[in-house]
Amino acid sequence: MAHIPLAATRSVTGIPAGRLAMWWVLASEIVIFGGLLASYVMLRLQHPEWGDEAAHTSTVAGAFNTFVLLTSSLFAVLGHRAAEHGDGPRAARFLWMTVGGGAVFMLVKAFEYTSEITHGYTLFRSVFWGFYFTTTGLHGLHVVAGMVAMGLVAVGARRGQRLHRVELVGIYWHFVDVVWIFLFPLLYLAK
Amino acid sequence: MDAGPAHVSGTAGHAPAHPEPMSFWRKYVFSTDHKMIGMQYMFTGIVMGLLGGLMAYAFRMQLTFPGEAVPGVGVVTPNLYNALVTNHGSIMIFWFAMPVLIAGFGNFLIPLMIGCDDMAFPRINRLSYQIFFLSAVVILVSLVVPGGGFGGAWTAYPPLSASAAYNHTPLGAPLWLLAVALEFVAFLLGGINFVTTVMNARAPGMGIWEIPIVVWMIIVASILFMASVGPLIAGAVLLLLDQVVGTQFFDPRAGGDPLLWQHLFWFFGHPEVYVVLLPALGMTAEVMAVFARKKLFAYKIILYSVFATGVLSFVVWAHHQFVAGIDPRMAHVFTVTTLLISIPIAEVTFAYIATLWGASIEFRTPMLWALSFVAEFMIGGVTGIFLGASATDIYLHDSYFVVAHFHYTFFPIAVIGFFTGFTYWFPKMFGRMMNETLGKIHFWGTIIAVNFVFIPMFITGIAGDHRRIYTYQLFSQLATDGLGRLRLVSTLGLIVMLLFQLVFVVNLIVSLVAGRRAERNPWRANTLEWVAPSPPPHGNFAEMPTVYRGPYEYSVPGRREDYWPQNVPA
Amino acid sequence: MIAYLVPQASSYAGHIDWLFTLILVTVGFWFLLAEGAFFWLCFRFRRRDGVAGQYVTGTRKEEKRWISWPHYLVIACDVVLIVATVYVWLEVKQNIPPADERVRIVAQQWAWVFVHAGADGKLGTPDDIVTVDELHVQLDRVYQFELMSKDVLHSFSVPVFRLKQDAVPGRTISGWFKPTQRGRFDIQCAEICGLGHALMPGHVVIESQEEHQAWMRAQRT
Amino acid sequence: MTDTGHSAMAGPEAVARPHPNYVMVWVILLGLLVVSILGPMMGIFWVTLITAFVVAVIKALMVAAYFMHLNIERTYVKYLLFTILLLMLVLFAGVAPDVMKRAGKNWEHVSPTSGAVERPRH
Repeated sequence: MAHIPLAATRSVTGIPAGRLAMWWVLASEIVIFGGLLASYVMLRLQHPEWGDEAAHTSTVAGAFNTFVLLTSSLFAVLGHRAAEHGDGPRAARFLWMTVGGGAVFMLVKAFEYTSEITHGYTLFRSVFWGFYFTTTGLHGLHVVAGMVAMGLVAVGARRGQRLHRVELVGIYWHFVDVVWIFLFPLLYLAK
Repeated sequence: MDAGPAHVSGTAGHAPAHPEPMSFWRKYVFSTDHKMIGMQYMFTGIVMGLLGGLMAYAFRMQLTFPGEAVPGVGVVTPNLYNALVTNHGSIMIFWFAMPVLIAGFGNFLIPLMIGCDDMAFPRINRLSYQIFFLSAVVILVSLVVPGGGFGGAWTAYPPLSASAAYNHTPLGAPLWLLAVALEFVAFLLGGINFVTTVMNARAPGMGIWEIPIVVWMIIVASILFMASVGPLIAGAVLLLLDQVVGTQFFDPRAGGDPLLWQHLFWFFGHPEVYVVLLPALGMTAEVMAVFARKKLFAYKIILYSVFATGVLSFVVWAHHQFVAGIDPRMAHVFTVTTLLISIPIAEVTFAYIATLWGASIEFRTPMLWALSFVAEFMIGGVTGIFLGASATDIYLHDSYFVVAHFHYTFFPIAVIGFFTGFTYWFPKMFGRMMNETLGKIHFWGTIIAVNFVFIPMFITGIAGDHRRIYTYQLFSQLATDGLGRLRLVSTLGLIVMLLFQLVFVVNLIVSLVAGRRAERNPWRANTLEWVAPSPPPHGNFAEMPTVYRGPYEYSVPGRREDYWPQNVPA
Repeated sequence: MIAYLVPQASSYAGHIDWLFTLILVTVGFWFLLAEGAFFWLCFRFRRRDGVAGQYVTGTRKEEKRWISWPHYLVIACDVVLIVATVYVWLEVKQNIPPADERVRIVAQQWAWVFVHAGADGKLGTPDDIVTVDELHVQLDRVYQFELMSKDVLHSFSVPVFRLKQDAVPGRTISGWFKPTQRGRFDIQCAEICGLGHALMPGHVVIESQEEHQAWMRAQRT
Repeated sequence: MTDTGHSAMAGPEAVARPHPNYVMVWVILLGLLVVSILGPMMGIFWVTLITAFVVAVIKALMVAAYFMHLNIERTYVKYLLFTILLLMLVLFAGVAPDVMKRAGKNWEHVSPTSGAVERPRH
């Protein structure tokens, strides 16, 4: 396996390299989602009539998904606590539960998409739906990426390896959660 | 990868750190070593840069001799002309300036200069290069697909860029955008790596004011890049969907907004100028201090000015859009911020000039390049004021004045900056010295020729030549003999300049094969990379250095030597 | 300064040229000063045997003066330039004077369509005169234009007027000009608009009152 | 971040940080979620705005503080993220005058159906 460069072990800032890098990843993610959401908000304010389009999003599904993501975030942070106490298998269990939460989220999203598309609310119907599918789609990609990363970390954590990664993947997952916390009112609640 | 803890590898002298043989692929292609990745970036960038230069040759010839077959290229049609102009710009910025200055020198220098063995995340570093390489392949493919390369300018303003019905490049446009997006991802990964490494992995004793200025500037540039590129990545996703799937984010007929893209683009596009400027500025400072045998004048003022420039660079972007249909009242805001940004940049320039006071300047090739950077960049800097002032920009916008202005910034940045760094660190990279005579011939040829390329453009621009127009034959006021002669001077200057690059290629090959062996510290410099052997082995240092002082302690009174390396205890 | 190369044919052309000259003088001063100091220092402090470099940190107050004084001077210059710029911009782009005449300019790939208001001075009436690639205006009248685009971005650029304005599809952008010199001058598209970007030259024909009336009569028949 | 391979690198302050009661945080978040759903149902603009968006900000801050542990992270990470958010505000402020409205100083939107654009006469 890879050797560890000295560079990765130094910690002049007091924050380990992995976590420091994760914060920078989030900083660059914030501007990506920030730019996208700022664009959406401006165009939404330019087009009050989009409220009629937004009326066709399913608040119930959105609310349920918010609940699912919040709960999965709880599992992620409990996994982090377990990892900090050195309990790899327990951390792995929590991580798998988080992955399960992500899977439920994506499943609900899939049903939503199907229902919307069959009712004619496709990407092309209006710019609102364009933004709806683009933002939730980009967010969904992040969820899937987080699930994959979490699964990989969980496999290692079960054997007690690289437990510090549990926290990193958790931070990422919470960020994905936070993005959804803003997407939910922007797309589902504002009608 | 390589087994064994890296930080104990390497012995004194030139013995390679890893006696076990590495396969060619492991060593040169799939390496995780920061130096090799830096070289990969740099040489990919050089190849792309030469390609970009040849593109300039093709479209300048068309402009000077409209409709006639260009030797070696053939007839340049409007379609091809637009594609060449667009891709010349894109390639020179995204595939030459950025990979060479930030990724190339950044990768090579950062671990060496902060006294470390590698980047914090070597495999992410390798992934970054691989994505970058993929992006370079995609941009080249986009030039030869049916329909031709994308021709909507590097700014890719929709609706022209959003629909094949308008731009007639159904494959070229999405591939171009995809290549740009991939390139951004590569540099995001690289930037995160750089910043984390410098924040966390500095040698013991290296506080933030002992960091060499080039490292500082690469870090500030990386942060600027990371903080500004996000909206454009989001915009690129939207535009790609517009192009490929048929959404209408930027289509005004369906409620989209073309101006939104311009804002997203320039919110990144302007900081991007500083992203490539800062590394070049940093390398110039390093070289000037060494060959002037002087401490850098007011190191902290330079840094504070650079921070101020970085912050201000986020609030000036709409000066590219003064006549684009933005609210005229906003133009005042952006005029003020734009002219304000001249203050910190002027301060940096003053500090560089002041560094020469009381110096003992040795005019070696790297120093000539560094000095020419300052001299040429000033032209680009002062002409920017004309464009930052909204009212004069009404007239000069999208004219050749703009072209001349930003080439007087980008040429010093990308080309002069590259040669400054390359000739200076060549001994460290390859363990051999470059040929001084060939280097000076190359320098003078390039520098004299480049002024012949761009000074006439200021005049043709003021006379009304607009950009991206493949022939002026239809414009009675522009199809005059006088302007034609000025365009001819530009084109001849370009050809001469390109020919002089052959001298560089010859010098590169000759020096690589038969150059004089370089000792560890041929320039008697202070920074840590000169403590490592030339070229540094995997793991860089036989013994990890500790830092005792700042990087610019030259000609310190009372010392026998006129330099005082950072790692030598008092 | 610009007038040596391009004639001034609008009321505000002179003001833009004046601002250009002002900036040229200001930055020219700095440019010559900086380059002069730079080359002199390069020559004066070239390497000579037995002369070592001096140890100057640039941190003492009397040394920092070399940066701080020019720094304040730069700020002063900036303030002057900003004030002058704001003044000219207000006139050219922001405040549109009461219009004598109206004209609608529609850009498309790759032609200019000009809708002259005709005798009644109103757009959208039957006496509108529509021309392609040729704009006819009368001397010393304030024209207010409405600029639109049918497809992609274009830019309405009349060098002799010192006027440039992008045409954005989906928007009507207003502006003004007042021609001050008779003649026939180029209109260019200044925003890349596809294959025919170089192939959409327009002309502005600036006529005296009699000539303009005659042209309008000729159009009506 | 797959390259940092071992836990020995974790800084001195990584061991045994105090953990808040995560379940409690989660319950509060769910309570806020209910508020954010019920609020907009009243159909009053200001109530919608506050319950949907202000509550979203509170929820995000809670997740960031307690789940991402920003409350005990080094201060400059907070500053970093805050600066980045501020930058998005700058973007919004600079773009909004042109994109958020349908008309502004010297420009207005043309409705695509208004027929304002005329065919050229050739």
